Amino acid sequence: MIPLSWYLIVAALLFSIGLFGVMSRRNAVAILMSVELMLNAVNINLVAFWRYVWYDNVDGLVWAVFVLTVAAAEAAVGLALIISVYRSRDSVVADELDTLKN
Amino acid sequence: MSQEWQFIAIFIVLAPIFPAAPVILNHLLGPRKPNPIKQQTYECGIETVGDSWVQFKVQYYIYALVFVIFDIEAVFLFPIAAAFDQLTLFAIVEIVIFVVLLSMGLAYAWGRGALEWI
Amino acid sequence: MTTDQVIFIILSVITLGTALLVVTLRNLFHAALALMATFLGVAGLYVMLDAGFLAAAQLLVYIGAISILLIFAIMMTRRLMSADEPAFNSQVWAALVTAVVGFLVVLWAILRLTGLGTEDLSILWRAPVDSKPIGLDVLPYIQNSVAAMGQAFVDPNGFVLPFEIASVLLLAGLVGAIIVAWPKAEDEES
Amino acid sequence: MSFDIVEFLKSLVSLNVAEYLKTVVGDQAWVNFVSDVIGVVIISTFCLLIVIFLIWLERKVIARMQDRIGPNRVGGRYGLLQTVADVIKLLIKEDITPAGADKLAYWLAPFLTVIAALLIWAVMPFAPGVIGVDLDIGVFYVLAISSASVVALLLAGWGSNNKYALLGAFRAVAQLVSYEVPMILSLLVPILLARSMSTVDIVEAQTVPFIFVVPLAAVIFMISALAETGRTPFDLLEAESEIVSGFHVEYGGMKFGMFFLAEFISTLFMSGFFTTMFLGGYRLFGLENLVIGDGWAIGRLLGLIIFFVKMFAVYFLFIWIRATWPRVRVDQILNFNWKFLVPLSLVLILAIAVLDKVIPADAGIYARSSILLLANLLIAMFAIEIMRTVARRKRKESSGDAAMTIDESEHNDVHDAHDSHHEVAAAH
Repeated sequence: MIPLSWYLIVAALLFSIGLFGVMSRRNAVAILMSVELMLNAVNINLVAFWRYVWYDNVDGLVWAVFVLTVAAAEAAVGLALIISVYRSRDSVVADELDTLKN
Repeated sequence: MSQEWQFIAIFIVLAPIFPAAPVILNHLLGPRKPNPIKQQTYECGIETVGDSWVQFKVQYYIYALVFVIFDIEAVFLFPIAAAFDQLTLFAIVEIVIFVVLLSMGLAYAWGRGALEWI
Repeated sequence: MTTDQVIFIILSVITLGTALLVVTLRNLFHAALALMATFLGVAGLYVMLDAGFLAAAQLLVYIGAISILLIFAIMMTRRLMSADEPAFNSQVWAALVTAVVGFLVVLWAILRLTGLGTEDLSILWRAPVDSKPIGLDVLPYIQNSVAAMGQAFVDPNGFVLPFEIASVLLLAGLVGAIIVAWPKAEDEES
Repeated sequence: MSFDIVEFLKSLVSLNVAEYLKTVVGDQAWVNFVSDVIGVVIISTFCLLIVIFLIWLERKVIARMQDRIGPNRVGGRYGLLQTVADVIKLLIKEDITPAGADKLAYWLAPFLTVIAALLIWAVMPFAPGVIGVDLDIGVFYVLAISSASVVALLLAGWGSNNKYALLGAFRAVAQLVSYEVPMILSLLVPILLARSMSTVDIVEAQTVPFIFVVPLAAVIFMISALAETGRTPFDLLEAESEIVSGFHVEYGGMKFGMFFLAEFISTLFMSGFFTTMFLGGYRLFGLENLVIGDGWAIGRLLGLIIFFVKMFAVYFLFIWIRATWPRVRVDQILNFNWKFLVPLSLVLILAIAVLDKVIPADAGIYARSSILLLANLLIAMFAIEIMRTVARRKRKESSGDAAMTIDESEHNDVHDAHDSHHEVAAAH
């Protein structure tokens, strides 16, 4: 038997790891990967709550699929932006992309 | 965990053995006389210039992009197809709208010439 | 400890360990590989939660599609990320503190979970319900959660609006990504 | 229940030994576990051993089609042991890791391809009740697992640290992800008709085999299966003359053998999957339910034989195509996919969905099937007509500069063959 809290704690840890990655990585692709980790953590929570609390309908699963969709769209556009920025600025280090500063 | 996935779990655990056995056997049986020439990258005979890095065309990325969109479409459409008996005609109209909207993405990529090779 | 618990712990260790690799590895390609292992671990957790369809969708979308996009992007932007560059920016310690504090806050929130419509926190520590909670209507199709999902997507009282918005989002994402990624005329000349 | 030899023989004939032994030993958790392990081992070893036969078959058949003899030395005049000799040769090759390779990716790739190729067999229904596991998301599971093999190609290409390997991997991935789209869409059609993703349910739904109901979907699936397994005419994955050999150029010995193995396993899987989805799997006029005497259910055994006959017939078709058709150029492959197959399958899936809902539920199975068949043929006719018009216009355009048509086209072909070299050269 696995209690619900185990899943929630694993998801929280995964989310924190992703948060750390988003804040600390220099490479934009790595930041995007960390965002994917955070989205996955969210999905674990959705499915866990579905299974343990709201097993009588499928809302949790459906929302998890929508999160998947958003993650895919985000990755597609984000990576396109990174490729485009790389082409014009020759850099994918997030700190150096400061055209809009000042 | 439901009973039926137990089989898949066992399969995933055991499956690596089957490719590993011949590769390990190969590692044990084969001779081992490495030398720098032998380990060179197999390209044109002369030593490789630079990294294997090549400036790849954005084309490859576009193909993968369109593929991602249709992959997500599959995630939506497969359960719908499995539930086809319970659907109303209204639902069919929604599906048509959904598919047509995604096809517009394909049409845009096509019209823009993003699907042309080279 | 039951078999289920052992499997769960192995899966979580894989998931979290590879997630740590994702955020720390300097070699981006290896980080992407670790990310795939994380996705696999999460898919395993979905299977443990009886969401087999979502596990397969995770494999199809994340490993089959998003990872490939990531690897393509890594390969296309690789030249300037040589191996001896630092992986982290200057605020790595601040990030670490934020992540730890964030985790502790979430942990605190989990342990006094509210909003489930019940004050009874034992739900955190007991086995999942296999039958429906008493007093709720069970939908007739709940035996097959996949078909139920399919129906929910197109149910006028269900998720039809998010479903259509998802297609608009995907369309916008595709068009936007092509516009952004497509080389402009002046780039091609240089 | 005690062990009874007659009952045991009966269960042996009817291919449910596991169920029988469970009734003898009792249905405990460890019994299930052991029977699952045995099932996994049987499926996997079957896949590995059949490849030895498949390679021999392919060489022999292609040789006959090309008016040669084929393997005829090792193992009698039919060269039956030729593949065994090849395997031994691969086993005693030196195990080389090229300098500068990314060791993790280089070593992981061959394992990943074989694991993915094996795992998809778990949901293949060989005979009634003879299946690894009947998942309720069977078809989706197959798609999910086989999409992981794309990653393996990228790993191989990247890990080898070789321009040709990386180039080959990129091309292969572009081809595989492109053809996954029509494959997914064409598989939606049988699912829609069977109202289930389970492979067993799909076989059971085929009172009329789906190839006679939706032949267009079957053709689209066949084409994309050819492309997914990288076989002629879509064998750019290993175009020796263009990109040396593609993504596995740096592999040798058994690691190369693993790629080879995975290719044959997945080709056979695609034949079996085609059989399951469109040819009615193990079903043939109710023969699969035959029971003679008191409880000698030989139907399952017959079902197994029927399945294998159908599967190998499809496999023979694969070989035939390989022996007949030349390789297609990479731009043609991708254009054909995105500008013909994908739109066609989108139209098909929408048409089938609407029609299936519009046809009244009380229409008999044969009426329903023939309406769908008619719709399929109409769509196919329109598609071919559009293709012909476009091709005619293209020809007219190119004959504008008529003087150099022949010369030019020949010249173009040569030019294309060297394209990859230009790409590499441009990068320097």
